[in-house]
Amino acid sequence: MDFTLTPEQLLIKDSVARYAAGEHAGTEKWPQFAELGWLAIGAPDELGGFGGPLETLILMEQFGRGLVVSPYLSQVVLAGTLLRAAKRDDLLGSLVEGEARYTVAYEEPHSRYDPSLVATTAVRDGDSYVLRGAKVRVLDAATATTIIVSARTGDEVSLFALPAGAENLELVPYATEDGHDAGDVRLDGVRVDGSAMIGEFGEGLSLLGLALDHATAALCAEGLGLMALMLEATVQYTKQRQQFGVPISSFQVLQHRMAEMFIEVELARSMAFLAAMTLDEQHDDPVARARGVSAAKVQIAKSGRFVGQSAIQLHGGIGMSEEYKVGHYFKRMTIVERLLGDADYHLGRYLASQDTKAKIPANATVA
Amino acid sequence: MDFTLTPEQLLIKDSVARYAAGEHAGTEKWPQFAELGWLAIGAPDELGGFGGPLETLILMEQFGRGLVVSPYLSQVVLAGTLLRAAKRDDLLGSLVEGEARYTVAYEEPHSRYDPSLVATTAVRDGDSYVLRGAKVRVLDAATATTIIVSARTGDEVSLFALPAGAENLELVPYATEDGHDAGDVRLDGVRVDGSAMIGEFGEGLSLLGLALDHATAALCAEGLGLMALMLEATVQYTKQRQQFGVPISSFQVLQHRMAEMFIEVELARSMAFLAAMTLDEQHDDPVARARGVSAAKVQIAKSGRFVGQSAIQLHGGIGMSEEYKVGHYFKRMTIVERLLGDADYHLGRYLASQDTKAKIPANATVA
Amino acid sequence: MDLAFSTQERAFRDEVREFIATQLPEDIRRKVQAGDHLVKDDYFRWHRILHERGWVAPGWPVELGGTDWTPVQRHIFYEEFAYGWAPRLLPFGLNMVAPVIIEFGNDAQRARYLPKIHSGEEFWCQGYSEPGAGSDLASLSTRAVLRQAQDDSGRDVYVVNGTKTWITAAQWADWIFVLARTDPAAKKQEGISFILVDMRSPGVTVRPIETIDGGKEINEVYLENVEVPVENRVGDEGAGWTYAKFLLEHERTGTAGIAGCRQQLETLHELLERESIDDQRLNEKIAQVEIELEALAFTELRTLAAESAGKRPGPESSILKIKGTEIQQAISELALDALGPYAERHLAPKYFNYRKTSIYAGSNEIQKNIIAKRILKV
Amino acid sequence: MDLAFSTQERAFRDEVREFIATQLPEDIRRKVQAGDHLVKDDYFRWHRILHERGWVAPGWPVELGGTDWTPVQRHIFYEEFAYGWAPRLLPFGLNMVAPVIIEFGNDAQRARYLPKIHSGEEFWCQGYSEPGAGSDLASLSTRAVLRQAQDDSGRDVYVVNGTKTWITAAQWADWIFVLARTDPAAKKQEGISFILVDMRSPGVTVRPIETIDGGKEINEVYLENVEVPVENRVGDEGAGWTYAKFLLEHERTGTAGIAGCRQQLETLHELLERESIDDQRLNEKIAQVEIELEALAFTELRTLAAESAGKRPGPESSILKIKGTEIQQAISELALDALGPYAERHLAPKYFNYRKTSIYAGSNEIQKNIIAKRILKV
Repeated sequence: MDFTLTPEQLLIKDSVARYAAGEHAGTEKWPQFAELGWLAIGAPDELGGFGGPLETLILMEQFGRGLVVSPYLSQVVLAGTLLRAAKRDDLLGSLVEGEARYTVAYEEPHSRYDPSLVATTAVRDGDSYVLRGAKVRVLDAATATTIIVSARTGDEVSLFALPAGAENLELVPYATEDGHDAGDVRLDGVRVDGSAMIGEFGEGLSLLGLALDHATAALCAEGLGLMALMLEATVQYTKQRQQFGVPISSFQVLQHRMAEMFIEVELARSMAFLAAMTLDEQHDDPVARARGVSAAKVQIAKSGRFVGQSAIQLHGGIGMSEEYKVGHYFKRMTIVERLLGDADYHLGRYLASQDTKAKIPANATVA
Repeated sequence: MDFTLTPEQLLIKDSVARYAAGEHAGTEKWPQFAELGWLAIGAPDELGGFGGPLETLILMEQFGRGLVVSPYLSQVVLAGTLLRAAKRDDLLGSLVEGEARYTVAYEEPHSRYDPSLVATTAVRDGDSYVLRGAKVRVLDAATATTIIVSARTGDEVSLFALPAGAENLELVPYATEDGHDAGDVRLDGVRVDGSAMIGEFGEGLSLLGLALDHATAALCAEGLGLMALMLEATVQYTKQRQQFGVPISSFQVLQHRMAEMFIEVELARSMAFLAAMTLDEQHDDPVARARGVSAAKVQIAKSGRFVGQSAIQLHGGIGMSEEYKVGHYFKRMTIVERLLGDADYHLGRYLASQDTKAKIPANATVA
Repeated sequence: MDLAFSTQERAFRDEVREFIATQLPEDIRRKVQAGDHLVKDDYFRWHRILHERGWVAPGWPVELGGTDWTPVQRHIFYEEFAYGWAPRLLPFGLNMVAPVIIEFGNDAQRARYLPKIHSGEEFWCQGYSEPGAGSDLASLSTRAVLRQAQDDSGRDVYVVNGTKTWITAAQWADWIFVLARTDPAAKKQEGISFILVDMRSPGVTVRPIETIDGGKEINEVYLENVEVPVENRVGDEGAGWTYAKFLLEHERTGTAGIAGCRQQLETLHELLERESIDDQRLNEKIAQVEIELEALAFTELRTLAAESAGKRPGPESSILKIKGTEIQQAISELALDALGPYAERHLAPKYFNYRKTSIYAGSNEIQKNIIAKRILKV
Repeated sequence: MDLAFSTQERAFRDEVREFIATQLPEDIRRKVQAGDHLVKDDYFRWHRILHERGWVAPGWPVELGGTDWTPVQRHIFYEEFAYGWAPRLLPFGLNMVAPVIIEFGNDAQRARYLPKIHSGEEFWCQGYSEPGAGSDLASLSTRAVLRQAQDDSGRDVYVVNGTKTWITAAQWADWIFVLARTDPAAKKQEGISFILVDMRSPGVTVRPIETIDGGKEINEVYLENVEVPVENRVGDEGAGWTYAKFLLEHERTGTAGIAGCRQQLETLHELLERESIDDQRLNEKIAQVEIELEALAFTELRTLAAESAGKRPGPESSILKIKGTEIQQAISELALDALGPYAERHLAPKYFNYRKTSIYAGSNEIQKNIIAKRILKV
């Protein structure tokens, strides 16, 4: 066992931290992301790719600490994993170069986090497919050049890459509370060639499952960074803030609350690592993957709620002010807690994976 | 609205408190209970009865405060309510006099608090019934002269009064952790006359439901008394106990914990009253009754767990010692929390009663 | 014991319910129901309607335009506000400065200020908190120095300097009441005076503070060499802390916001129905909150019954503050849980906004201190 | 980063697993599995078996009979104890007094005490807590006065007087190590000495304390004019507090009891299966505890990896103590929830018994103080 970073991992950490400490990134920084190699994490060697879930963790934790607003999660981790699993190096190449930008549209009005609840249909018509349906909460849709959509092709679900400007595709983008953006998509008979299919016919849910597990693990890492920073800010603030003639950090009740925040951050850190490890080692076992990743999301959601609410409470009024940073971290944490499935959803998924679990750790790996 | 006690209610409170402050009661005190009139609470006037759920609350709260070990809950509240609802004044009279003692056997090995899960059967044979089956956790069975048993009579459930010494009835009594006793009962073809039926044919579940609601409300009142006493003991102890040169009550973390205990006790008090009120006013509406009583049990279980565990924690080592009182209160609270249905069971029952609820309080009554 | 409302109390409830149903302007009702922000004119119109009915100042003495309601009636009155989606009037004039003026002001002050508060002609805001003084209110540093006015009128004025923060409705207010230090040499809680400042005085600046829910309801108010006539001081110089404490205790009524929570839960149930969400875990969490709310509602009634029986509202009200705000926060959290982060646009801001409730009006930590010290006496 | 165990570590795990499977007496295994109390002979037999294998004192220097295991190996070793239902040996001799004697004792003491601790011939117990000194250990009042022995031998003895409480296994012990005040004039943490007392000395009385779970494992030990040869003092007079702190830090290993929790969860799952209980709410609560346990297990591994990389075990171990005991308590609570109060007779006592874990070995409140002070530095 060895938790020290390799030189390459240190390089990612430092470069992301440097970036995050500077001005925060909107769209215009994408070429810089490509240049720094961040778009190549997890891509195959042939495309100049390197690293995997641990490197994504390192990057996303720093994004969290720096409250970087970026479509990285959706356009690189989620879409990138999907394209790689579908063996679409052609498209992945343009993603790594920063030329094309993909997002994934899988949620529907009543699907409540579950990617298998798909009402959108893709009907074969000669060489092409015609898609009809509605997708909601599509992350970072406004900056995507291509939207990968899940649709029912008979009994199975398949994926299709639609150009963002396709005919009969209506996108309503909106800003979200955390400074990100999302969009609702209507497909009123969008016609695409059969070659637009991503992966095999009927492979949609298994590809989505894998990509969502990677994105969820990455989101856990971002949550970890947010929490760690909120704890540090709270400790610092309570040491400065004077009330009744003493720093409020001298009140035992606040000390214990901060100790509990520390415990939650450390448990969250462990689970973020565990999720990354699971993706590394159990890549091909969807049950083990769901178990590890969903356990991590449950922990991050629970810890994040406690740490975020405590940070606001201990800051008092100033935590509620738009001018002070901790409120923004709290807002993003509130979203991260629920994005890609909240604690209840992932607890259900974890329970569903129970039967196949090994109760006592096998000799092969830790935990 | 008026929460002050009537002179009669004050009398009950004082007499029970006096009793509880003295030596605690085992079996031998039963005649004294009869003499003091406690066995007549809730009985009809003709039998010298008086009062109802509020008087039961007053008595049980004091039993809780005094940690009185007594079969009152099962043999008076549970069995008495049942006999009254079944209009069996003949049997109720002997109960009030303290001559006969009844307990109710309704739980079965896998029924998990639910009285409607009955596998025991009563098969008609000429003028008599033959009962076969097993009942578990029958409260205070050892001192009962008659055991009222629920049994399936075809599709319906009916109740039968069996003499404790009936042929083919095997009772295995045991002491429980809280100093009470319970028993498991086997019925290997117990034959009784048709007149042993309590209530109408098939009326078993509705009678049981009513009786269990009354017993549950009474148990909530006992829990309230236990909690209130544990809080007082904790406040007292932390003021005396010195550590680091100061009374430990001066540590803010312990102060806040005690403030939280206080809040829980007050919420529990409110719900104990609400349960008693519900029984008074919604006597004939099983849905409203279930809603009020189960809500109370959920609150008492939650508050009781927190108050009990906190009391032990704040007492430190001495709370774990058999010689000091708070540990005994904690043990009884642990049982009260789960007896007649734990928080999960009653939350389910509360939810099941949801559809019929009035969202905004009607004008008729408070809350 | 009689745990039910009396016939008279029930009749009163019907009367209030009927009044709100028929008299509250429909546009205001809709705003409240939707959780939208109200503007000054909304408050003003509703104020006038209540004023006309004689119900604008239940807490005041009858001879000054109050009502002679019992604590239970007042409770019923405000419960019906919530059930009828009627907005509560802003408390700063009616329920905060007015009781202080009534109790500690002089006749001239009573004559000058009370009628315009009662009629709604003048709006007030509260100048207590400062950037450096939150829960530790008495550590305030705003100063008021007595001297002759600069305009050669020869009259005495206080020259007030300081910053007040977290001030709701300052942007609409005609007047602000401030606590200011008039004797810098005195010990912490002494040397503070209670002063009424005209918001149009030169040197008063209002700057909105944007909150994380996007709201702009609160402000910072800067006081720079503001001249205030000496007769604007209420009561004795240096006794302001006593008046402030009086006011804080007077503020209690309705802290728990039970009826408001019931309405929020109702809205949540409607939302779930509309969106066809029937999730067992969520339903259980909602049921748990409902049960706690019932427990708190009955606790409030017990407190009211004690008040009706002549007891002063005591530190028990801290329970209502703590649990009431916890339940409000829990409901806003459950609503967000129910629909997800990006579903209904107003749910997240509402959740963010409600985080303030456990901080303001004496943080919940301070309330627990109060319970420990004043009830448990540890 | 390499987050997996190495090949050597896996081989070591297999070796330990095999050893326990074949060498642990079946009757002891069954007792541990059933949660029954062990008696002295059970500990002694298992001690002898481990002693024979050379595994009885992993923490000791190799030359004194220890092992040269890495922190990770030691972790694996104790994990396998839990998985194999092997009892942990009592720590008072092997892991508590021995390290102090090794570090601070003299050669004569090392020669006299260590071999018999190692062989299991002498049992020890710990005399720290006193009725008046719990979390505030240094406030102890047991006194040791140096003077000539009464038997005219002329040798110097300490005369020890005081009461020690919450002493596990005192009824079996041959020796007790006590902290006693040798300089009553010195400040609180000074003037304390670390003294070894023969339990057979005149004036030593053991009285069992019955606990609420019905257990009689802990005792009060009364010391009345007990004469102890001066050479039984370890290290310098008045330096006992330093040794006590050293010991407390040394005690850390395995505080979290992860493997034990895993076994308890396993037992709970078996119980549910046996009783055909499949309750959704219960399953969810169990799953939540399992997830926290995974998080804590990985946290412990991170701590171990840091130790292997040369860092001393730090205040981070407080997390393991707090969360480990919380999870233990939660599991015992869930088991009781699962079957109800009067179902399985041993579940309630177990739940009662586990309440002590958040009190002893530095209460969880003390642990949070440590995190606040030493990690967060507030």
